[in-house]
Amino acid sequence: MSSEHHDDAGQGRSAKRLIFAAGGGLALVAIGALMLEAGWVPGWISGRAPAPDVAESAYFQPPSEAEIPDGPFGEAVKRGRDIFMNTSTNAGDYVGNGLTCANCHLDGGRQPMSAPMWAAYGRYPMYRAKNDQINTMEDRVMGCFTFSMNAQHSVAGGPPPHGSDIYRDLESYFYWLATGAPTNVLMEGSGFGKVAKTELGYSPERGEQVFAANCAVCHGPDGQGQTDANGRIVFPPLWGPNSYNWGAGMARIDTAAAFVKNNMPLSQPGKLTDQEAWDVAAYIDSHERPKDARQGEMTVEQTRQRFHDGDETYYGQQVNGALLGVGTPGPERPVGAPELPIGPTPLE
Amino acid sequence: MNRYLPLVLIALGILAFATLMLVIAPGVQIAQHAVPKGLNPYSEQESRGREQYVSLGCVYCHSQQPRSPDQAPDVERGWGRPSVAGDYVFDQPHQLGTMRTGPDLLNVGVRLPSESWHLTHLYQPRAIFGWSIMPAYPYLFEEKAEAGPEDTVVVLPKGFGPESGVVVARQAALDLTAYLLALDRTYPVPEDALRDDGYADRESGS
Amino acid sequence: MTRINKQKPGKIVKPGEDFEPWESHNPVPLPVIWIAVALGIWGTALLLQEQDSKVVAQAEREAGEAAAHDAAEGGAALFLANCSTCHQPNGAGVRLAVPPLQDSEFAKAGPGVVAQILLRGIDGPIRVKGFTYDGHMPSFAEALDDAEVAQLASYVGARFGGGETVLAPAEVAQLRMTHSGSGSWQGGAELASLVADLPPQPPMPATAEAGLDPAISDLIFAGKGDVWSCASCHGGLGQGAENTPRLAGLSQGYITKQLHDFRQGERHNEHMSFVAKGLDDAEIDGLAAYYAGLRVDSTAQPALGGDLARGEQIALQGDWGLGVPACFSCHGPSGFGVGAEFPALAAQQPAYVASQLAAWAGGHRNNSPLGLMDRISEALPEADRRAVSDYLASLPAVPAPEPQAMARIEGGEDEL
Amino acid sequence: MPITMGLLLALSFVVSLLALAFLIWAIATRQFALDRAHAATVFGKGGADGPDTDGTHLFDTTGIDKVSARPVRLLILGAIFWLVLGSVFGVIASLKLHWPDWLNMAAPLTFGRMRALHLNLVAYGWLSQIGIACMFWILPRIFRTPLRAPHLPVIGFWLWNIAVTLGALAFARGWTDGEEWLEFPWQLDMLLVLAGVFFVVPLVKTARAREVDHIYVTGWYYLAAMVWFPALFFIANLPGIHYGVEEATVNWWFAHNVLGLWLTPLGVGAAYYFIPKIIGKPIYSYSLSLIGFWGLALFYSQVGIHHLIGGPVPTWVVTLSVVHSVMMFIPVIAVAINQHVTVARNLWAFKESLPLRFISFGAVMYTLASFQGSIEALRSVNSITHFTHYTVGHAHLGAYAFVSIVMFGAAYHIMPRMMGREFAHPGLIRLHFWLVVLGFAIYFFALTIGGTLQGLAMLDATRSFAESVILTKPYLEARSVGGTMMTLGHILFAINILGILRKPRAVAQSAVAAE
Repeated sequence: MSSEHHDDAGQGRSAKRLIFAAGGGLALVAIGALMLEAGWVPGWISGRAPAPDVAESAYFQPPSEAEIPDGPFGEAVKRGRDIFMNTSTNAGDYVGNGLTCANCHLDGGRQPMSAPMWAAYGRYPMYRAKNDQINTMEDRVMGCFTFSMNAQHSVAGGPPPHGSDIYRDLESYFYWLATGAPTNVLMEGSGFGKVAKTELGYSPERGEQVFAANCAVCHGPDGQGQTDANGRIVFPPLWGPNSYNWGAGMARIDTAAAFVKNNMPLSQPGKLTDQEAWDVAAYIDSHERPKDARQGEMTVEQTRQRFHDGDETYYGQQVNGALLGVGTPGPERPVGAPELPIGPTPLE
Repeated sequence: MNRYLPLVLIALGILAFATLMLVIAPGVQIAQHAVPKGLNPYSEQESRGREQYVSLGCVYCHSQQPRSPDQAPDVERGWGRPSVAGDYVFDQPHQLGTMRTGPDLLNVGVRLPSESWHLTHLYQPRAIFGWSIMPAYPYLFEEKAEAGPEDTVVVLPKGFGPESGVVVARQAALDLTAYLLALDRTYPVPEDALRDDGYADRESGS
Repeated sequence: MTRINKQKPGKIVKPGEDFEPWESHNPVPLPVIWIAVALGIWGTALLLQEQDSKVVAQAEREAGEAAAHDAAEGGAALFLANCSTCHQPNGAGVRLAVPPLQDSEFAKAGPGVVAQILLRGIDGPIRVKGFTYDGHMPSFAEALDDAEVAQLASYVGARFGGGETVLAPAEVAQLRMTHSGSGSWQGGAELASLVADLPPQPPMPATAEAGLDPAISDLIFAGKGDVWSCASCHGGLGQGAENTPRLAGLSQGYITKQLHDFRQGERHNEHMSFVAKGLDDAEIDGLAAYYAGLRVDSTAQPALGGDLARGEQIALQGDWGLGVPACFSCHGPSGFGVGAEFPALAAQQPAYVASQLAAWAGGHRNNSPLGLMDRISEALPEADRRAVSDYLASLPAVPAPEPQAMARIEGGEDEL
Repeated sequence: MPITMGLLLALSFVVSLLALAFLIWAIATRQFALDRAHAATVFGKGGADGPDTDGTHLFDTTGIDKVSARPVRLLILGAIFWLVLGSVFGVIASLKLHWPDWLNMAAPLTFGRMRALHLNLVAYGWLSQIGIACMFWILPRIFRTPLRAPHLPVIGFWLWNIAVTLGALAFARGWTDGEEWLEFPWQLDMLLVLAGVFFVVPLVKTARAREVDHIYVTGWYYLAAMVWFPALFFIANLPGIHYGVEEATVNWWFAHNVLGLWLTPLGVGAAYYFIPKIIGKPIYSYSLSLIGFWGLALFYSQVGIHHLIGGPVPTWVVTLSVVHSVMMFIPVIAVAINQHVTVARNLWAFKESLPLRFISFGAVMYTLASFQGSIEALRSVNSITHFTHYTVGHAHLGAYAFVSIVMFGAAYHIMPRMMGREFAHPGLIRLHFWLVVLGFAIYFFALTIGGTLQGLAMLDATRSFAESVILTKPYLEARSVGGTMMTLGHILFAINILGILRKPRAVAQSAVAAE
């Protein structure tokens, strides 16, 4: 009898332990499931996608389009944005090729490492060796029109004159993009960045292969870009008469290499190695393009000595037996000039 | 508890209450909604095909109830918008299903509108999908030396058909295919349509 | 079994056969009560919480309904949503590509003319303000209803033409009747009948009416021994449905490449591999040419519950924080497609687009040049993939391009 | 409309909660409590003065058992026949999922029909019949009185088996009502209902003539199940009134209640009887029995629509079912404590008695299946498991590992007592136990893991549907292995039972042929 009692007690204890262990385990599972249901479980356990982080970028965040204020200033910002995005239409008289500002200043001048306008705005006025003087933002943009937009072939034959509303509107846009940005500071992500020089140097021959493998799909095997069905330029031409001229920053191989390295192919920045970036930049900038707008009556050699001395450029050099810098032939009519009317001519 | 009648009566009462909640109340609610515009009754052939679908037990592997994008990526698989109660008014017996051993079929007529595709697939799913575990339905077809003028010949890649001659569809296969092609609930539904919206606030809440 | 009725000390007592079960009277353990109370509270809370779900979902469905008919209210919003990607927010167009609306002869002709252009689209050269344009404008007959066309046309007429006429929806309905089934306006030459005092318009280029090869036609509409017909899945007009893609208006180069990829296993899809293996090169070329030249209105509608505003943002601006550029920066500013590598996206079936984005993200499709779409799709969250697919489905169909319009920019040509 | 529906929803849950609260209050204030005198009546009117200290009570059962023996024997035999046939169909269906081109020459052999045959034969042929057999064995015993009208269940048996046979033939011909759990053509359903009457009437008569005042807990489950199931079955099978989504709600209200208000009471009731019976100790707590039983009635009756989570049914019905599914924790915990504590305090009996091994394994599986079921009904979990093989695993955890295995034990317990002789080869029983337990473990884990992976694949848009099919293949193969082991176990079970039915010392192998 007594031993049976003893047995019972011992069994009672082990039974209790068993029940508590099993019951506790089940309870934990149940509580876990209820927590999952309530969404109290961290995402890395539940596998539910966490809410996307906004603005995790290390770079300055410019305001979004939706934040453009109402009123006259907002209108100016919008005009500036329209010029920036669609330069050949909205400042058409001063654009002598097929490019727009946003071709190189990606995401409407917002993208870090593609010379974002929020970083540039606060740095002017600034001394530039290019023209050996203090440049205001207006001077700087005027340079863009002159060289990158090849204004010499435009209807006006040159950049917008000082004081033009085009500058006001563009600067309003830049100013707005730089809302909250520090002034007088070289900001992270400004310019196109730099690519370290490589041991091999650069070679257009190697670059041709890089180009065929990585660039031709968009910019075409001949580098002349592509249009949509309406003839609207989707991928800009990289050389030839419809591209930037020899005076543009992008015609310098180091600048082009940095842009390519940090921005191309679109959506895959950094895909190319430094070597490939140098090579492909060399390939692109070893093609003929419109002449340097500053050349005037000078020879190519004189221009080279005066404006391109020491630059990483093929300007004024012989490549494949031809002198580069002579320029592509100018158009019969300025780019964008009205066509000849059809049939009997009404007054335009 | 020591009385028999109260026990049984209370037990029945509870069941009656559950019936009210789970069967009668939703039934009344569903009945209040009009037949959606864009949903048509099955034609005679489609009804015959539906009988085939039911009798072959397709429902044991194929659901007919796309879920909402808040819950599962059914729309992205082309299975159609989340279904609502009104989509099924002509369905008897219902074939909502509880398994997706195969894909959802509520909108298969839109997603795969080709009769000849379905005939191939019914004759031998593995002619198209090497990995498929769906049964083949050879008895819905017959082999002939040469197709008659009325016959629908099944498109088959080499190695899946008979050595010589052609495979033609029997009426049952054509009916079943007609039903599958009639499965189309892509018309828009009113915003008060009935369905389980219990997942809706999860996305917006996070 | 043995019956042991008597207890033996020290031994386990086996029950007798006569024992019948009964219940002892231990109290309910307290934890059971706690659990019951806790679950009761949880259940009540859940019920209260889920009451909101229905409201949210109804709002979503309502938004979907509205989106299907375009949420934009009023001419200005309709203009921004439907016209501004091409004609630009300021109506200036794009030099040498998209005609301006500001002060254009057609806007000045009043909302009636504008409405007729909106309803039919344009497909031929047109001269506006002294410049000739290729003139490929989609029809908005499917995308906009009568009231919307009326509002939009009145707005365009007033803002860019300076007129004051207001068009009534009933008049649009009338116009819709008149023009139903007429196809696109054949350039400015045909439009000249609508507008008095129009400066001379360029003539329509003579298009060689290339007859469809009967063999290709058979392939499309009847199939052959080991291949289903194209039309049986992609529809008689190549319009597609759900995750079967729209083919009409995709470029010839793109279709050819995809069929080759299916045939060689570079792109994976059981149905299409089955078909492509039964096609020879000539057949592929013939099919591609046929579908590239088809002009069909959109049959796609937003259907994935995506956020259209977010989709528009991704398509037009991209999300550079995610490393995603605008769709249109490669596929063309109106989603019309560019060259052989960047297919038209406008009016593509949303389930198809979403399924392809998902396939890229999951590594099931990998025939995108440079892996461009692989990277981009991976970066897009699921909701964004649906959003952008739905947005693209809301766009009017691409007018199929003529071969010469696909040419690259010809440097130094006269018109530049 | 939303307000009315919200109110309705709240009302329903509040009613359930209030009922539960009332129950707990009643228990706490000893409204239900049996005092010593009450308890005395439990043990027979003419019986002892009270429970003996060792819990052994004497009364004569021989007369009682003799009356019920014939229907019980017939029902067990019928059940075993359908069990073997049903499991063979189950194995064929399982094999077809990974050998899709096997046995494919005729429509009756296609997967869809094999699966329907399997489900209905085991549900109506095996589980229901063996459960009813237990009722006829147990109820007269706990009522201390012989079965009344014992010839009626024999007629019921024949009607029932004719209905199931005709149902099987109807499926093979493709004649089906087309809804899961309700496949039998409704004409045959009505035959089943008629057969049910022949079962219910004698039991009700017996209950009315009982010799005890108090009804033991098993009796509650059985008596309730006897009124629940016919009502359910009749409403769900009424032809012509259900359509579309309303039909789907009826379908799942029925299908889940078949499990909850029919198979579960059969299994739980049997476990409640046989566990203390074999151990010889009373059940742990009468109060917990009350919570377990009424909780089951209150909550289980409203869980069915969790089969349509995310489907085209009104949100509130789904939510209602989800909440009630989770509330099922309460009665399940109550039953679990009651049964498992009794077993755990007497682990020796587990080693001694083979039938107890089956029954208590089954009882533990009931706890697990219910826990799993409650959790599976949560929306977040359901999104993964719904539409996958996981659900099939869960269904077998409930219907097989719980009900079937309890029933194996019950049959092993009943047969020697009914026949008055022992099993010739207890080793075969042991083998049966290990075959079904191991077979089931393989089956269950394969489907649970495979189903979860399948569900995760289906939730991920970046994975193709094909992936969700391909990745399940090895698990489906494992499932066939497990299923085959279980079927072998069933054949052993049949051999054992048939063996004891024959003359003593009969050779087991020939027993099969003889029957």
